[in-house]
Amino acid sequence: MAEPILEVAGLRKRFGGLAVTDDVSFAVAPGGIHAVIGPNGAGKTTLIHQLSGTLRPDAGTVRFAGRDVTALPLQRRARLGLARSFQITSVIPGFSALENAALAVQARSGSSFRFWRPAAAEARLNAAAMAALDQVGLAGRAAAPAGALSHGEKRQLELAIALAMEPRLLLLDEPLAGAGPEETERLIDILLGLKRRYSILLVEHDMQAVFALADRISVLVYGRVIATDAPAAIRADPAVRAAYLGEDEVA
Amino acid sequence: MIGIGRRGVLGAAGALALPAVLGATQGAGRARAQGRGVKIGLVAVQTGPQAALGTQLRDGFLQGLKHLDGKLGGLAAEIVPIDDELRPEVAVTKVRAALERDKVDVVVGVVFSNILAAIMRPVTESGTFLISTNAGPSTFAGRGCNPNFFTTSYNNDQVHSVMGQAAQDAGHKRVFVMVPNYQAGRDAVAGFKSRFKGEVVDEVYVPLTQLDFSAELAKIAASKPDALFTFMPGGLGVNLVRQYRQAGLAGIPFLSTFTVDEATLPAQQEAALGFFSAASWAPNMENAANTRFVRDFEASYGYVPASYAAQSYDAAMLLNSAIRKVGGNLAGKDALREALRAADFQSVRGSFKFGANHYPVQDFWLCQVAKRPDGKFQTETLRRVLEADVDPWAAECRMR
Amino acid sequence: MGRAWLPLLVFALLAAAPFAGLGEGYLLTILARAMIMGLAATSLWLLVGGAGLVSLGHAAMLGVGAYAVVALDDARVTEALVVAPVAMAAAAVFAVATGAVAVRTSGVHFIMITLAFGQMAFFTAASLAGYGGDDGYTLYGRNTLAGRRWLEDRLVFHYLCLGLLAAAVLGGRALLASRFGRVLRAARENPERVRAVGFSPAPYRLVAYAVAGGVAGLAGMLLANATEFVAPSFLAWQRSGDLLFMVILGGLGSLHGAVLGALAFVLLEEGLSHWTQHWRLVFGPLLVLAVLHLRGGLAGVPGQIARMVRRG
Amino acid sequence: MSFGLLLVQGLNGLQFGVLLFLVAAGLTLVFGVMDFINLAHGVQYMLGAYLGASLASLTGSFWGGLLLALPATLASGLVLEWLVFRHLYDRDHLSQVLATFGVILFLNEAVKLAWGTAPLQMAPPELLAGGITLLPGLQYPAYRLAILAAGLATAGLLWLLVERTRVGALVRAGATNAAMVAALGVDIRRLFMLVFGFGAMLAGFAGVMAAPILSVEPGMGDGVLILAFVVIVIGGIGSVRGAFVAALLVGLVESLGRSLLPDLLRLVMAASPARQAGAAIGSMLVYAVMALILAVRPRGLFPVRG
Repeated sequence: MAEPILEVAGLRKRFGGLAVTDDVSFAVAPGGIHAVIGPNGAGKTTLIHQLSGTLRPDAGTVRFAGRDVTALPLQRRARLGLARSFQITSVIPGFSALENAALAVQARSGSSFRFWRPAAAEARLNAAAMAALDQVGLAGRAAAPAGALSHGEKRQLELAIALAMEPRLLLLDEPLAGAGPEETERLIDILLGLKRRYSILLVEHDMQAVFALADRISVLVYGRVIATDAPAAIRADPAVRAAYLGEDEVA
Repeated sequence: MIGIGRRGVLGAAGALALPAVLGATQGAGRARAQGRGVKIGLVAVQTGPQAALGTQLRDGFLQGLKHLDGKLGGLAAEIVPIDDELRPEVAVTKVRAALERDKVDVVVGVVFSNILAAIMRPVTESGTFLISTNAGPSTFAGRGCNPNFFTTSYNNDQVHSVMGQAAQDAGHKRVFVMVPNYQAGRDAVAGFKSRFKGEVVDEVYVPLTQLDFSAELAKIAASKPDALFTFMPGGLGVNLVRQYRQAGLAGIPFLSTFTVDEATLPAQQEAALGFFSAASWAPNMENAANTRFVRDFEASYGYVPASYAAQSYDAAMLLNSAIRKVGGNLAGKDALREALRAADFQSVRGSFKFGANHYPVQDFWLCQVAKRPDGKFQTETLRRVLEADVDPWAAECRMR
Repeated sequence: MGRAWLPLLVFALLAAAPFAGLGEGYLLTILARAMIMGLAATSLWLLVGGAGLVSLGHAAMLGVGAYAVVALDDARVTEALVVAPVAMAAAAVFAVATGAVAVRTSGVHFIMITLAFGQMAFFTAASLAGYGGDDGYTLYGRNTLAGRRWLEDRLVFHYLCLGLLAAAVLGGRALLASRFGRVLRAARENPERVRAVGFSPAPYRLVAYAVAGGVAGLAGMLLANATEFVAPSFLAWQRSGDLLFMVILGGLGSLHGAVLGALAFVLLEEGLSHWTQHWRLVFGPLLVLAVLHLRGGLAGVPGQIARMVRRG
Repeated sequence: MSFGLLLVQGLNGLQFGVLLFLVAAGLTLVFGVMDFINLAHGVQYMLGAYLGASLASLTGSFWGGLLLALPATLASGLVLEWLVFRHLYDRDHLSQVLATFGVILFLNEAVKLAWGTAPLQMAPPELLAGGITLLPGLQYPAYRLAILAAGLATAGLLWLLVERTRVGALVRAGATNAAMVAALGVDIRRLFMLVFGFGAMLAGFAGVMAAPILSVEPGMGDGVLILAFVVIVIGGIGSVRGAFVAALLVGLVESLGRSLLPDLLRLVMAASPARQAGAAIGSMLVYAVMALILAVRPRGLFPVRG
């Protein structure tokens, strides 16, 4: 296995008496989709918060592209190429979809302490932003204010913003949450398209999507990773079955 | 985070008022030009603990106008009242408005020195005469003297030096000094020390708005001085005298300037009985002008006049004499200045004339608080301490 | 901006004022004060409307600028080309010093901490015995401009204030459209998303706070020259309340709203106080009604009228 | 600085602290439960003082003034709440600050119109008029000790009310999560009215007690208001316990700072500038303490907000 893009070792996080992340360790290989699945309340979002820097772990380390980022806040990890989306969509409502993406491009194109030239007129930023929107099929809605987009479109914009950062690793927190059948279909196509060019850590609840997309799967139950393996092995693993797949018969 | 929406409901109250307001402000200026009268900007504090002093000043001037049946040197007098609220920035704004919008011819009044300092330049530099009826700081008596400035009261230092002389005469060796922390307060200490050669046990400066003296009274009790010298005008004096008596310190002679006078005695009552003060005027002075002034003032305003009222009454008489001398021609500044310098009027203090720096040259008396037969309280002259005294700063004034 | 004609109309009116028979001296004094307050309100708009930082201590920036003029005047330095930059720098330094702590907080704590620093500046000014303390300080005269006493001339001072106000509005607009402004505006709406793409909002807010401080310092310098008298009350928290009211009265939707709000505030205050001594009795409720009902502010009014006309 | 003087200033500090607590208590509850910044709370304190003073002179007795002023300030609080404040609960803090700032302008001027600009006098009750000798040669006014006692008693009563009663539980719950309390079927409107009226009365009570020792004049509420805000931010917004501790702290810092500092500076400077600088730094001390606490513990000493 090539040098992992992300290594998590001995990660622990407690809220009061509850161990939400209990000694979690796993590695994500570059390229392809590594999915993290688990029942509701397994601590998926808390885990992704600790990987992205939104939350500080109590113990353990997070190494990204060979560098220990455990102590770095969200914005520093983002600058290193670790982009994340949010379970509850988080966009800039007053900005157009294009300007949302352009902000992400701006973050990686030199200093933003420039006070005179209008940013909206910088062709290079707009072109890269439009490319990101195009990748998620949102080019047509570029001028619309983000606040006026539909729920599905906002999920696509979240993805576009992450892509606009030209990340080395994408942390996607339930991108399909709340999406209708044909929106889910479209998002899965997009993710399949992205699989070749980006390493993706996908936290998802929708089983069909996970097994259609994932190259490797880690199963998180009550804050502990009980198995990390190829999809076929995970489907056959009795412990996973009992803890998680037991009640949800997989087609 | 700022959830202010863009949709409005009401029309624009603000925008519509714009034209109406522009019209109102510049209409007023034109009215005065036709009438043959003299407009007086009367600056008197009407807000806060010192409001009583402003009221005295205003009533004194109005009493003067009553005796001149509303005319100054033949011109109908119109008063523009200005409440400085004992805040220099308020005084500057309102005086500027009176000068530029209401076009007042003379500015009269000002109880406190810090207010006078704030409005000195705006008034005198606009070519308008400023006649202070009370504040007389040393800053404008010496090098800073000004041809457009007169005062009918005194130089602050003088009155305090009289009390310094009285303390020296009475043989006090150790005196505790306590004054408010502003220009006139610092002048008081300088004036007192200029003639008192004994030891100043302690020098305490309290904020102008102080009302509770418990900490300072404890210090006085602890240091056991031969006498206290203090200068606490208006509300400050009311609280100090009452708390001084309450704290059982009345045994220590209370030498004061502008602390126990007719403006504060109604509130101090018995607490001030026997306390000393120094002044150039007292209600019981025997001369025709004063007897008539005190009698008519108490008749029209129902309280005993203090120096603040007497000095603004004199200012009205001064203006009347000067305007009559120039035959009502307010435009001729130099002629009017000479007429004012002549001070050709009968002062309630008996003798009154101006020194080279336009500060008065007058006698000073040691006074004591006494209870009148009718139960009211007033200060009464004990003995003359200085005769035709010129203030120490006059020599430095080279008025062009 | 669909409604560009409104700011142009306001500036045209101000430019024409001295000639349209309104040359009466006193009115130019009011307009000068209105434009100076407009400059301070514009700088506050950058914070409230641009960065979403509600400061209840902005009058302290004005005061620091004014006291810079006093300090230089006391040291016999009265050349405006020196005094103005020093006043702006002094206010900007004060802004950075206090902003470094303030921008780490948000919401009501930011309001409270700016109020606290404003009060500290107010009491410091009151303690400067050398500059008159509570009694305030009378300037020897207005600053000279390039050695000449131009500022004494009402017309020159009127157009100087107008020019600086226009520059501040245009500069503010350009600042908000720049790369820096984009990050600032984004952080106002969604700080978490701005961090997720790689920006930490604090430095941008601090720079905005310093720029707003500097411009308010310039307004302080002009105010000191207009009134030729500076007192600690320039920094009182009630004055910061007035500035916030001007921004809201003008309308948060547009930068030029702050100018409109300031003009309406000063002219209303002057008109009412000329009509009655108890003008605050009317002014207070007007402020309450403006906050409750005038959601879009004065700048939003043409839009409202246009919508009513279309609907009617 | 003799021990006697230190004791006097210490007591002055505690007594001012207690007054501050009575104003801050209402402010922190209204703020905590309704997330509503009410700059006009200082005006309730002023109204209490004015009503107390004029009713006392009307009825000829301090106690008459006090007993009549309390319901009057409660009524004025509810009227203001009905007229202006209830429209502001769902608005953002900027609108609340400005609207209540308008109310201050109005009421400060209205008081000037109704009672005139000169300060009112209010005599303390006769039985508390004299001084009590704490130490040989050191007298301390009995009335100030009475204020301290009354304030502590009210604080105790309030603590019992908030910590031990059903209504208190509702108020505390409201302070942490008002939406949840509403969801549980509690008529949140009535709770707000209750908290608001009670807060106004507490501030009015502080005003009546302060009237005899401080000057009753227009605008007297503004200074106390700022200090009350400092208190609730230091104590933790919504926490009555925090407000109590912080109020005593601010009271002590304010009075000891003002009296000790000038004497300390006297060692370095001349009398007059020392006094001025000392007083200014003394009054700045409180804000420095607040800025420090906000920087270190942004949620205050006893954070309540969920």
